Amino acid sequence: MEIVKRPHVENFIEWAKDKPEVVVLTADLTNSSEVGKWRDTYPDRFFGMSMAEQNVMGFASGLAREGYVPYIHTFAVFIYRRPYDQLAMSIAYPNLPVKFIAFLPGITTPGGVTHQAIEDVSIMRATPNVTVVETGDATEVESVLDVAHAIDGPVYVRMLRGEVPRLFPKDEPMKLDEVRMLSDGDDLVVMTAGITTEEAMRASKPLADAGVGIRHLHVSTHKPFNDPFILESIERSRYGVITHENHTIIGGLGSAVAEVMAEAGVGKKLLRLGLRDTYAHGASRAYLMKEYGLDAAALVAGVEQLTGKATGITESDLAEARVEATHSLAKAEAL
Amino acid sequence: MEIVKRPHVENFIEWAKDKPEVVVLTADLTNSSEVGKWRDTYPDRFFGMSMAEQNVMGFASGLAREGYVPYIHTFAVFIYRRPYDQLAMSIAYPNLPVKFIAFLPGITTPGGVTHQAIEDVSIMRATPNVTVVETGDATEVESVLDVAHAIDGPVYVRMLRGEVPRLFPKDEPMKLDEVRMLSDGDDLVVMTAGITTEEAMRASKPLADAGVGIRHLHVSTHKPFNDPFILESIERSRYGVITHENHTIIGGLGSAVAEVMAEAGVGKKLLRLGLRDTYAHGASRAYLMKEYGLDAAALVAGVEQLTGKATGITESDLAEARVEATHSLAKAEAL
Amino acid sequence: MTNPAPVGDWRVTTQSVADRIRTRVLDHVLRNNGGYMSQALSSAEIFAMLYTRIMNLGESTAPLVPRPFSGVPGSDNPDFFNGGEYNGPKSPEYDRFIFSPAHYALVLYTTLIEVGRLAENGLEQFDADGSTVEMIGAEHSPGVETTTGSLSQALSQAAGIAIARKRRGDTGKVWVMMSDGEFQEGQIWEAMSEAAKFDLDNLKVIVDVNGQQCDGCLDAENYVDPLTGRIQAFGASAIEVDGHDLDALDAAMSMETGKPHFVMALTNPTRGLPLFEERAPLLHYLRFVSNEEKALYEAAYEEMVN
Amino acid sequence: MTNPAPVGDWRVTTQSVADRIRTRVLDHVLRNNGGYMSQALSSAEIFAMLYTRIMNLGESTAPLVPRPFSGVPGSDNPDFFNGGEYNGPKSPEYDRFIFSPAHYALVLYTTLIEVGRLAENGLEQFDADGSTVEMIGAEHSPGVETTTGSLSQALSQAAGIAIARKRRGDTGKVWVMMSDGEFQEGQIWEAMSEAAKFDLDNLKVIVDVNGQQCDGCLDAENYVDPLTGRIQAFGASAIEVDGHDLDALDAAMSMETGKPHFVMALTNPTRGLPLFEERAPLLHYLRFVSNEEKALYEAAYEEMVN
Ligand SMILES: Cc1ncc(C[n+]2csc(CCOP(=O)(O)OP(=O)(O)O)c2C)c(N)n1
Ligand SMILES: Cc1ncc(C[n+]2csc(CCOP(=O)(O)OP(=O)(O)O)c2C)c(N)n1
Ligand SMILES: [Mg+2]
Ligand SMILES: [Mg+2]
Repeated sequence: MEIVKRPHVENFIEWAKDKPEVVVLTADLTNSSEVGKWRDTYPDRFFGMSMAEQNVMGFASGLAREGYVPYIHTFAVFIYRRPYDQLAMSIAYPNLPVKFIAFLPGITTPGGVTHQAIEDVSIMRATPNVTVVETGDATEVESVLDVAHAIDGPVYVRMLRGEVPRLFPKDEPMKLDEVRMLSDGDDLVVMTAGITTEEAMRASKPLADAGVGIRHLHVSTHKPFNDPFILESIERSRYGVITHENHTIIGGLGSAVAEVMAEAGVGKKLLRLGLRDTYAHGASRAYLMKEYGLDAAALVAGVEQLTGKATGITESDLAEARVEATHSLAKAEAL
Repeated sequence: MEIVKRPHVENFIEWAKDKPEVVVLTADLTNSSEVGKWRDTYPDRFFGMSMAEQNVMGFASGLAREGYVPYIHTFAVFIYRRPYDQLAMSIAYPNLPVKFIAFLPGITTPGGVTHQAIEDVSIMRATPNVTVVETGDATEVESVLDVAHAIDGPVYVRMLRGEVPRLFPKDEPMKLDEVRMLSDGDDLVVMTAGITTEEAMRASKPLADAGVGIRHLHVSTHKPFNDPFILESIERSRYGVITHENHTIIGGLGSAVAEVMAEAGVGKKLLRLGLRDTYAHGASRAYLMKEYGLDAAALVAGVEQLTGKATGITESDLAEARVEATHSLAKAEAL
Repeated sequence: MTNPAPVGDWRVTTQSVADRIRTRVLDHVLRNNGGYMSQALSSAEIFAMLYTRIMNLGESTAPLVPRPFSGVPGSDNPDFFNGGEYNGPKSPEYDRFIFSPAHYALVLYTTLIEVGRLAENGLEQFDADGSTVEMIGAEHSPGVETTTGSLSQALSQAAGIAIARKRRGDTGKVWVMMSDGEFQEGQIWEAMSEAAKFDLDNLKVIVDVNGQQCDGCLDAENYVDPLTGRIQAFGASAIEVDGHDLDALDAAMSMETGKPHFVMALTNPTRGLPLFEERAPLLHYLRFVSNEEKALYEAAYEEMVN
Repeated sequence: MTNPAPVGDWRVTTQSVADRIRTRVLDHVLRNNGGYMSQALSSAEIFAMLYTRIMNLGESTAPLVPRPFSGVPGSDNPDFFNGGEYNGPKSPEYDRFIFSPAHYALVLYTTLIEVGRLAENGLEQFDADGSTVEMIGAEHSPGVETTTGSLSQALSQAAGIAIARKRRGDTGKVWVMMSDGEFQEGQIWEAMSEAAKFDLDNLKVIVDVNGQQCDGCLDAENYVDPLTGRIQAFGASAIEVDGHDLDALDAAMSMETGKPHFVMALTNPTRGLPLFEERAPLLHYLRFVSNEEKALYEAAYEEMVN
């Protein structure tokens, strides 16, 4: 698996070259949000704001009303927690084209409870007019900008930084409201987003070897959530569906899937894996993924729970499983 | 139907009499939050704070750490929007006993988008440690204080003010995580909370007359959401369940029910009625209930959609339907 | 003004607009059995100055008779229109008006009527179902460009507009009208500090310092008196004036200070309606308690218009 | 201090604690190849003063060796413990310590070690998996009573504690340690205004004015210089002192002003480690770029301890 170092840094510079309307606002986290070089490249399109996030939202709304497209770069928690009212009333209500580049989703930081965005998808999904997307690899980090820019309104992007795996080929960019099928099988649907996708990819082969067929769908769009392939996949599964998210299980991916299932009256079971309605604490990502059941082993345990069958898969089977960039499988039906 | 004028005013004064630990904080909306007389009665337990809601949360957290039980009274939007970060980090994370008395839920105010709390249940449900309850009548306005006070942690209360109907007998107080069955029937489950309950009560009789049997469950607890009667009711229904909420359909009651259904793999249909992922505007409550499908007529239309049968019920049938305070029906099985 | 201004003088026009704001709002409050009265009494001269003397606005591009509500903004709603159209086209040389204390909407609508930007019967739509003439203005409401009913957000919004206009070289200013209670919210101080840091000298703010908020009087010693000093300490310029004195307002509002500029208009929330003083300190919203009381206000109204 | 203090003088103890904070933090940063270094250099005297001279604290009631993480607070978690136990029991006569800039945690832990409230090997748990000695302290971390990593929330929390203590008649004070960047958040100004309004003279704040934040230097002209004046304008008392001068700190921290009181300790973020100046203006977090660079810091460390 290729590991890409800071894919956003150069890509965003290149991408913004011919887009004079794009401006960047930070709130005293410029380098931590990987736009230090962007600032040096386009100093006149960069607003280095103070640590005063409420005001950043207002500034961005004003710039957006004047024709600019502000890309706010900071940690996720400082986008939807501290300035939620301003995000909602100054930006979401008027449907202004402000793009929130939200770093440190879920437990991807050792910064502890105050830095871990564990309920952002719930809150942004509940906020009208906001499109909610999440990057799962370097290809999505690179292609999410086009997705966000094309939308007439605010977009919340769960962004990855630092060392990011490339799971999807460069020529398969993120597409709005389209899931990627990464493996196929008849027993279960597994739905992941962001950092749990790599975990599920790690589990796919051992599970297949153990005779469990998984249809693995990678989700990059939390809202809208209308890809018909989701429902079709769940309907044809033998045992149902597992959602596996780097987020509380209330209001995020698991709930979005539950809504789709209940509205359609699908009589399959849903198992929601993720943070079980709890805040977390500061530790390494690997440690927290294990502690809160976000890793491949937790997914395997979930599969065993839903199928009622032991797989015999061990931690070392999972550790050895190599993850390679995968082309999305052709979908069962053309969509 | 009895209409009770400002049930909270006197009840809260009486209730707080022997509870010296109870203090009240407001943020320049004292009379609008029906605690002007409380202030005059217990001036030394009252903190009239400025319009600075972030600081109110912090003050309340400090008072709570010192053994007081702060009851913050203001409009709902000024509890979960402006000071969300403070609510989450200063109060919810440490699980402090701060009670949020949140007025103007949903479209119960002509104040427009900035005053209408349409996504509060979603946000509070996603916030760990917070219990979320909603009052639906004068009896619940009166009894919610005991419910909130008994909980070791923060409680968010969707509160009614002004003229409030008494739908439930005085001797049937709100109970945490217990639904009330207000009518019974085999075709459909209808679940309501807050102001939609009266609407469903209005529709029950005409629906029964039209041959549609409704099991009407009134919900006063959004979180926790574990009353087994919910799932049992949905499972035994012929056509499924309708949720009818004064709130966006993303993340609130409808989603909570979807989660329960999908986890259990119930093959029934859910129809979520409420604000269809939109902000509203300023107008009278009746007008907005009609516009956004929160009234009895919208529920009847939903019933027709889910059952696939016309009922022949007209607006005037609904207008004429009298709503009387109802004892909860004995539940099918003892719980 | 000690001497009455000569006919043809701007002061005559401006004062008469202010006077008519007061009477029309009182008339409205009488008809509706309640309303935001004190705000009109305190800010009549402020709005009259803005719309007749200070702001450089083009002709309204909106219909005189307010359009009904046509849905909230959204990518799927092409019918949405913005209330800022009542303040004329957006153009480099024109000023912009950002209206902050949304509960002052009645005063704004009334001003638009008095300056011919809104039909007289526009007020009949006030707080009516399906109307844009909302009690708490939002950005579809006449004269309202941004949504500010959750108070104290406008200054940041206006600063964002001002910085964009500065970059573009627009000569027009961005005028913000604020209430004194709004300075209790922390966001204001964030906005102020940043507006000063970015040298937004095209940002002009007029504040109705009426010493009032919902719970009654603002604390004079701890809040109202120090307010101007606080603003100065945050890097903006601020000057206190009698908010009912047109010449004083004119001078203060015309100053170029090279900084974001705040005119602190010290006002009287019962100005022109001394009867209302009896209600002090609770002046935020007037609701008649009896027919007798209402009759007194009716009599006062007759006196004002005659 | 011009003359070295005589042995037995409190200044000797306090300064040696400060010096040891600097060296221990540098040692830690060298071992871990990075860390919050500038904060220790700027605030060493502040923490030393608080813990050896100013705060009236009881004995720690927490174990010397930090307990592992035992879950987040919640009604279903009886095992949760509060890091404030390191500051001794809560009792009417004792002071309370509220720690605001949570990223200064390394400095706080080190201080606890130097004053004997935490075992030396406690730092081995720093940022380790399953430990409470978190990089960004939370309320289970040694010495940390409230959760403040989302900056600028502590002042309001402390004010709530202070008002409760005042009502109860406690004689102990509430001490808050803050960083200068925190005053950019609006919440601080809300808290300040209210603390002054409620006459919270038992609220004492010491601020590390190191002129630094994540993006580099704080704007001296528009932000740092006016800060003290802003605080005074908001109704608190504020006094600037040399944050490395123990006598000056002592005098300023001991003042009784009848108001919430802010001691603005003007500090140097490279104090005691001049080598670090080369990194200016980006001093927020030290990460070595090469082995050669690290060797220079190692040499500096040797010089400091010998
Ligand atoms: C963020 C926010 N908090 C609370 C309110 C409720 N509110 C509406 S007007 C008002 C008083 C504000 O003071 P001011 O505008 O000076 O009052 P006035 O002079 O009109 O009496 C309050 C608290 C609000 N609209 N927004
Ligand atoms: C509300 C909030 N916004 C942003 C951050 C990210 N952050 C952590 S430290 C810091 C700089 C704060 O300034 P200061 O404490 O003075 O920095 P230092 O002197 O330590 O360099 C920022 C922006 C935060 N922790 N909380
Ligand atoms: Mg006022
Ligand atoms: Mg600093």
